Amino acid sequence: MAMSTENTHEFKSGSNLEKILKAGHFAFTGELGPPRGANVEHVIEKAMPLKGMVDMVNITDNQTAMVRMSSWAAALIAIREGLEPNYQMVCRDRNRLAMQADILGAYAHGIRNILCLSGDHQQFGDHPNAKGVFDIDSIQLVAMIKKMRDEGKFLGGAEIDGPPRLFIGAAANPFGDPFEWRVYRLAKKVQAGADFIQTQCCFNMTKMREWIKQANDMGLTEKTYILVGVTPMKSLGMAKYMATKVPGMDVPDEIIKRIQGVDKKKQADEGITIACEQIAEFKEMKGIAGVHLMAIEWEHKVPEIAERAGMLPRPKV
Amino acid sequence: MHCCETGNALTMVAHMELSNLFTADFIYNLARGPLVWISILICIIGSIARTVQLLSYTRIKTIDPNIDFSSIRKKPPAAKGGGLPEPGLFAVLKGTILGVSPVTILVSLCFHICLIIIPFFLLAHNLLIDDAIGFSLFSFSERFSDFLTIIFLACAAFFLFRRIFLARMRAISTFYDYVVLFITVAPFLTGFLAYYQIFNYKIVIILHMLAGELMLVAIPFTKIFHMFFFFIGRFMIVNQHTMGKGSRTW
Amino acid sequence: MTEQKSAAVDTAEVKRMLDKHKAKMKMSLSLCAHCSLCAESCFLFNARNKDPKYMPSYKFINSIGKIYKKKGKVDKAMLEEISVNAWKRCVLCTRCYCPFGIDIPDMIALARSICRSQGVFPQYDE
Amino acid sequence: MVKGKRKPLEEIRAALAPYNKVLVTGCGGCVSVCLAGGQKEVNLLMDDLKMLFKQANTPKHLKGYTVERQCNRQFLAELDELAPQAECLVSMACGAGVQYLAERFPNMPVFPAINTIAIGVDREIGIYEEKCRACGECVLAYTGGICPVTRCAKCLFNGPCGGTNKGMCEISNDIPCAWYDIYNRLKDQKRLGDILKIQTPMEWRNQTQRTVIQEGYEKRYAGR
Repeated sequence: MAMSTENTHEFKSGSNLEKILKAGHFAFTGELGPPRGANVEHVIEKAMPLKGMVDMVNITDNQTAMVRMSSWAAALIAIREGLEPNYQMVCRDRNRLAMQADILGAYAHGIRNILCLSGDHQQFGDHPNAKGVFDIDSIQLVAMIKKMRDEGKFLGGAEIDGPPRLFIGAAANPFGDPFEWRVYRLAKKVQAGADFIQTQCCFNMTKMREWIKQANDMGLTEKTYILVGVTPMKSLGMAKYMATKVPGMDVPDEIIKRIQGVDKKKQADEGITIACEQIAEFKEMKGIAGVHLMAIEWEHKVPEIAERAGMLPRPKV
Repeated sequence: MHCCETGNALTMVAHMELSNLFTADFIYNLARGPLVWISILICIIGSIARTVQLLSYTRIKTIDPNIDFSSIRKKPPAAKGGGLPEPGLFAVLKGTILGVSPVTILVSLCFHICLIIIPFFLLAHNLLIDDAIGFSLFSFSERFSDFLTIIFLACAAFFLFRRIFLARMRAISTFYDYVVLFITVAPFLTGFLAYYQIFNYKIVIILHMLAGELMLVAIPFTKIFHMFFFFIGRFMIVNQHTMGKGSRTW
Repeated sequence: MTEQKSAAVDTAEVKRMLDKHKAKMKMSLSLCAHCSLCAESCFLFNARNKDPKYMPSYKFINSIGKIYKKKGKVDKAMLEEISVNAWKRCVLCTRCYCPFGIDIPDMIALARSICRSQGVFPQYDE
Repeated sequence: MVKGKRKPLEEIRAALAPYNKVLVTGCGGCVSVCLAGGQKEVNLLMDDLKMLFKQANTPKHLKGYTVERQCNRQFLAELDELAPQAECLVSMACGAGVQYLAERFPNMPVFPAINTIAIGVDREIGIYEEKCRACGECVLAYTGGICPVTRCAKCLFNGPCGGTNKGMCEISNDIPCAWYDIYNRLKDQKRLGDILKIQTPMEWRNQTQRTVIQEGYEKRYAGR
């Protein structure tokens, strides 16, 4: 992660993702969930298939409000294994002090990307009666990190001795309602200082096209890089679960019908096919800068998907 | 000196013959002499006694020792201050009782001021006081006293009409309230009549003296005591509307 | 005490409660000039079309004043009647203004306590 | 007003086990209105406790007394005579009342019989709904009169999270999404501009004990 001085001036963070996006390449990012334990082998095992296949890997932060190895710690292992991590940070578990402290620590250890999220509500997880912090929200978190980086100041106003130069990401869900508000929420995140956006898993292409069109019309896609979330369905059961049980997820009937239409053994394959078709469309779509592949508990399939989607080899910048 | 005068008057009463007891002259002398002193004494001693009694019902108020005033001073207690301009005099008045019932308050103010100053600074009274103790206060001109008395009677009439015609007053009025008003107004009304020599002067002046003495006696023992209670209640006993720093509590 | 549920009023208990607060109560009742200047300071009076029955002085004269006048010898019906003045017409916000500084809310609170002691109190679920 | 709910009987019973003379104090204020701690509830609780203790063959001397408001020193004073006669006090007031009662009788054990739930409204007869968390820095002006601190499970200040589910909150299909409602109300009022601005981090003011002195009374307490 050693940068030349020139590079750090040219780039906001100098992260691999930033360079790829700046160079105009179509980005391809992946995801890695830290283990529910201190099992380092488990992280390495999940990291291996991603190596060389993606530009950056999101390291989730107590995903679905279940206790896991902390995001920054797993991110450090990922760096060791030759991956560029995207440190996810949720507002649920930390107040503004802890957040800023962790940001400084993460940067000090070579983490260059961060994704700001509200976080799933604690009620979903394994500690439902925990006190959710939610001291600041995700947009305020984006603005806080921008202030730390660009002004060299803490949220409270004091000078930072060595500001963290991070590439700031935010999430967007074009499918949550009210739909007409979603592009404005994107605008707020961009205004707050989001350098890149990763969207919720996209299945409803109609809505995605409409949302991107709105974002293009508002000039948002020129100010930020939008990476669309793509999740390959592993089975009919997963498709149905996503459609009904996961909040904010929008799975149209035709997707379910398509998976239902093939033999049970070929459902996974059909899922990947659908994902690849989507990626193909996104590559051509104006305003989309890349794809974020969320192969949930399917890390070993990433090379196959990357290959079939024509994402390989990844450009070196 | 008081005792001496009173003593003489009593001796005089003792030596009178029974047949003279209820003649106008007798009552006149009685009302002019001993009854004045007796009623003044009752008024002063009674008022002091009742004030002492009232204060004995109260005790020194202590502020809750658990309030941490230092922490309150250090930071704004609630949200950030607004920076509004200071309200004008009119706006301040609007929230007070003067703003809510201006007529009643102004009338009441006139009524009470007249009530206090007329008897003390009336020429006729001061002549009598000078006669009795060889010293008197300064006196208003007779015309001015007359004017004040008319104002006083007008205010009293206002009170009477208020009590009769206002629904909220009727709701809480009792016969006693009319009696108190009568006791207060009677000396002034009779004094006014006596000055203009309307009706039989002698009877009116006797009634005037008796009315005045009745009022003096009534002060400590009726609602009229509110003239003292006002100062105790509003200045000494702490409450929501204390003026200044009340130091006592019930 | 509250556990009492009989219909009869324990007048001795009422008398005892009256005596406990006699000084302040007697002073307040005897010195109220019945001037009605407290009327506008009551938000309920203003909200109820300036009905004199919502005047602070009316409420305290017709609650604790009544009990005092009867020297505690009140019956259930009278307490029910008093409870209207003490609860339904007063929320004990303690904002009323008396030119003489009479503590009207405290008087009404005392009337409430006496009513409570005899099992007369508002039932919010009725 | 403050809304409360009575604690489970067993919890109260366990707390009182070591004491023989108990004074149950009710509060005629808010908790009386939400049918949790008024005079009627004092009577009910005493009946229940008496039966429990009788069944366990450990009869106790229980007394009940309801004051107008336990959050007021003047009204609490009514207990001065009664309280010391008991061995412990049970307070059926909200948390504020319990603490003020305990402060008045610092040598006596005081047990709460109510869980203080919320500052809320009477949605229906017998249905109370939380409306305010007393954060001390009201934002309702730009959120269409809908409180994101109280109603949004994630306490968001800048719009709905990605979890909105057909106008419902991600944590339950029965809970309406606060921001969905805020959006719709402001849209109807043509005030969406209010939430397009980024709301800066909240200055939480409920992290230390707060005290308010009315301006009109500042002079009275000046110099203390």
